Amino acid sequence: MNKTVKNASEAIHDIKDGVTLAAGGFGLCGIPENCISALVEKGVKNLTCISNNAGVDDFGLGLLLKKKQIKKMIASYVGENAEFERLTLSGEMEVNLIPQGTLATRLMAAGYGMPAIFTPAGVGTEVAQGKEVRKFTFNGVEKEYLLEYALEPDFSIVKAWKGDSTGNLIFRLTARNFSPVVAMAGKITIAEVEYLVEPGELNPNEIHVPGIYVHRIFQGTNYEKRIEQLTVRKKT
Amino acid sequence: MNKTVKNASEAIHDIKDGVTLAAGGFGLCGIPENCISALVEKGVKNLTCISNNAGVDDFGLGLLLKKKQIKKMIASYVGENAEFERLTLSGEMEVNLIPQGTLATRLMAAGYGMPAIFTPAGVGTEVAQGKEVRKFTFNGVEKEYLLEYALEPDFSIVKAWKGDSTGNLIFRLTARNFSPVVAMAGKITIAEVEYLVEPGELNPNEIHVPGIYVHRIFQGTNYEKRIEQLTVRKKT
Amino acid sequence: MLDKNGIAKRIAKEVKNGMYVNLGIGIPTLVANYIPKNINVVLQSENGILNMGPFPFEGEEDADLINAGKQTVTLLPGAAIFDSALSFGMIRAQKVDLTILGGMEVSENGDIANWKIPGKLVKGMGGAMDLVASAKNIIVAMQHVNKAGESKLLPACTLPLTGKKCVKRIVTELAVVDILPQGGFKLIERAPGVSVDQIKRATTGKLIIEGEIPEMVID
Amino acid sequence: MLDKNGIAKRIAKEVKNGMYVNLGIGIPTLVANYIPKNINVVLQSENGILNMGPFPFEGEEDADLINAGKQTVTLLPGAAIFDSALSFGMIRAQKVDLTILGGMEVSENGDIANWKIPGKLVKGMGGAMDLVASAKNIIVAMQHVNKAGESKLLPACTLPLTGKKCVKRIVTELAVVDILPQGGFKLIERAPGVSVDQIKRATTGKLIIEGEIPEMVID
Repeated sequence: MNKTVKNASEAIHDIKDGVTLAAGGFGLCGIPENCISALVEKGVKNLTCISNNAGVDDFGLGLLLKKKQIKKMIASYVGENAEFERLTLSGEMEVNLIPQGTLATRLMAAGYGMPAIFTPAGVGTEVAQGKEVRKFTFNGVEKEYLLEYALEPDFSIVKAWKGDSTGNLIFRLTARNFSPVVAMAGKITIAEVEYLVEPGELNPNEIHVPGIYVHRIFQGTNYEKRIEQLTVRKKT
Repeated sequence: MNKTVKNASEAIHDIKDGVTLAAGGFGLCGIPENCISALVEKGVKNLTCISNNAGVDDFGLGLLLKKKQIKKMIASYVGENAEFERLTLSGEMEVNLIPQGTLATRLMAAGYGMPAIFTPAGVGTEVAQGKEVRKFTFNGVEKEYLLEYALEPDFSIVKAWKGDSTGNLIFRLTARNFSPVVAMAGKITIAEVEYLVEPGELNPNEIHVPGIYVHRIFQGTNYEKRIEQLTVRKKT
Repeated sequence: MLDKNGIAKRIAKEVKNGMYVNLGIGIPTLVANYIPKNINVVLQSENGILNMGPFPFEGEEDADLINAGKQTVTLLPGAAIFDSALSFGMIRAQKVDLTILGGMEVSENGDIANWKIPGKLVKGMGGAMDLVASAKNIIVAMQHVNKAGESKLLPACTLPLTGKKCVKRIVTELAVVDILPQGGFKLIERAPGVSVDQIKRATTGKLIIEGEIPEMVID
Repeated sequence: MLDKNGIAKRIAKEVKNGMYVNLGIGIPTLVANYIPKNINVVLQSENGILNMGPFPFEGEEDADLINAGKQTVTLLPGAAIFDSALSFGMIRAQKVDLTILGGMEVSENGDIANWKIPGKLVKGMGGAMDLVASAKNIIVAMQHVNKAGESKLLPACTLPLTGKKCVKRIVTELAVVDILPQGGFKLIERAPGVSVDQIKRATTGKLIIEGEIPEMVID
């Protein structure tokens, strides 16, 4: 089952205007750099993007924002982005902010074939407006939960550390973040990897996303892996 | 955070008559052999056991069945067990059979803090009796789903391949099966391992169950790892 | 008339390049032996394997590596192991393209019963209810009639159901039959040497016969 | 009156041996510096870390290893990495013993507002709503009054809520205050050199003062 494609532009060839696109990554950590660049180059428009964050002005999904390719953003935190601010305030872009755990779990629900989940996040807040509230007893306590629906993106793009041609993926450290659930949620899932290997080279015990969830995979190039907040200690 | 205990009998010391106990394993693969032996020796009674299977007559949970320590069994398939048959037919034991995926997902729900989930398994069958049915559109198709509640065992017992003293667990091959979700579901979770190592010896990327879910861990001994259905090819 | 291996061979022709396939216990397991070598198919085992391989060579069995039937198996290159929750997650999410399983009864609207006979000991449904409720494409491998000579293709199932309106195709020792969306068993192929009349007599449910019914080509 | 580090130091005393703790951005992050060395505490970061360590040494930073504030961090022995879904799973399942986070307003029945100021740009709630809706024990680290001199401990929040009836304790530059189950801010401790009257004046919500209020002991 060889799912290898040549490069990002081949991988995203059928991502058309108006589709819903989920992207892995947390801040700039673990984002699918090659796919994003190819989408900028292709110039697809009116995207609904699902991603925890929206990149920064000149990197990550910020590149798509700058070119006004995103119609609607579904995210949990979009702080680091002046262009984002401008587009939102001017009404050029719609934004749907949802709790981070709700976002992760709604994506997971799609990958696990669960049409909806219950979460306590947002009960009693404006996030709950128009949503079904239901009481459950869990862990010995009765409380209210919101019904939240699975997020089923048309396409998912993720970056993994290693992957094989059958689509099995392994992530490195916190570059894992949302990427496994994004990968599992996509109707079509595209993975770019730092190391593309042959089937049999990855340990079957160590796979984070089984290949059945991945439709295309390619060897990424020129990873910048930008650090958003460099914090260090001095050696003493 | 050292969660190491000396052995199985110390690990299970507070498992009392009448508790709900979930056990990892699929058939005889990956079962917590040491914990089961200690429970037999301790002689706790009236257990409600949650496990995909119920062992065989002389191994696995079958050992608890033989000593009539189980009041109720929640499982998906209990085929390989004559004693089980006798206890069920005589009314000495109650049995609740549920679909395998429902069982796995209800345990997962507990570990993921989800009080209930929706599954299509069992819709229109006797499994659906008395349960809430709800329509959702998922993957482009509207169909009916059952509302199923999280399973929250008082204690969970699992066997892992490797574990460290902080409770991080790694499983080997299909001995993984239900064990991660069983481990994550327990109010108190006890893990026995083939190899108990120091913190730092396991690769953080490769952990199947993070230690936060595990309350006690010990180095298991004398693993029999019995094979239920030996099927082989001849070398040609 | 086909033997078990014949049924498995015929079903193997339903398996196409690029498919992820879950094979149930019994005849479905035999299907793996007849999948053409020139296509790529990945076998899923619901206890947590993708890219499951054949039985191990003698002496190379591993107690930690079994299939959903608890038989010792092997892994192929590209294999992945996962827990039971993710396994049924991918099944419910319809990532598995084809499920092949056995049946005790199938009704003309696609209901299937294969887990429980009232009065006999119930062993449990295992993963069957999850599989039939989720799979996009379900093929049932079974005998056309039971040991008492009664048809297993019925207007309605008499045994407790495993799932409703889910079966797409049935392959028996006599025939290949499709379940039409509006209901009814549509005869697609006859087994070698089997007449349409034989199939009619063995089918209690509504059998739809249109035009010439070709004989199966297997091998 | 305490500075930010003083608030962090006082909160560090709430952290007990064996706890799993999630620290929010800002003052809560500073708490890690003051956890006694003789107790074992595991820090959880909601982007997917258990046993998170301090910032890396210069030149040893790794773009693939950040905390929920997107800062480069390190791992301690026994660390585990997991995806965002499992991370919030363990939070919702109440496996995290203590959550410490910042606040804009807290009401006397334990409501918290800390994510949105109407009219200003909304950056998003991140993981805060999940954390406050799930945690068994929530301590809020914040200033007692805002820059305009108005109390942040109110009868009811005026800003959009992050969560309802969830805060158990507040530590400010002036005081330690508990939220009573029946409502009300119960004064527990005064900051060094701060009088009960000062705290009264800075608290708009119902302040409950019973008996002598001890001065905090920090260090």
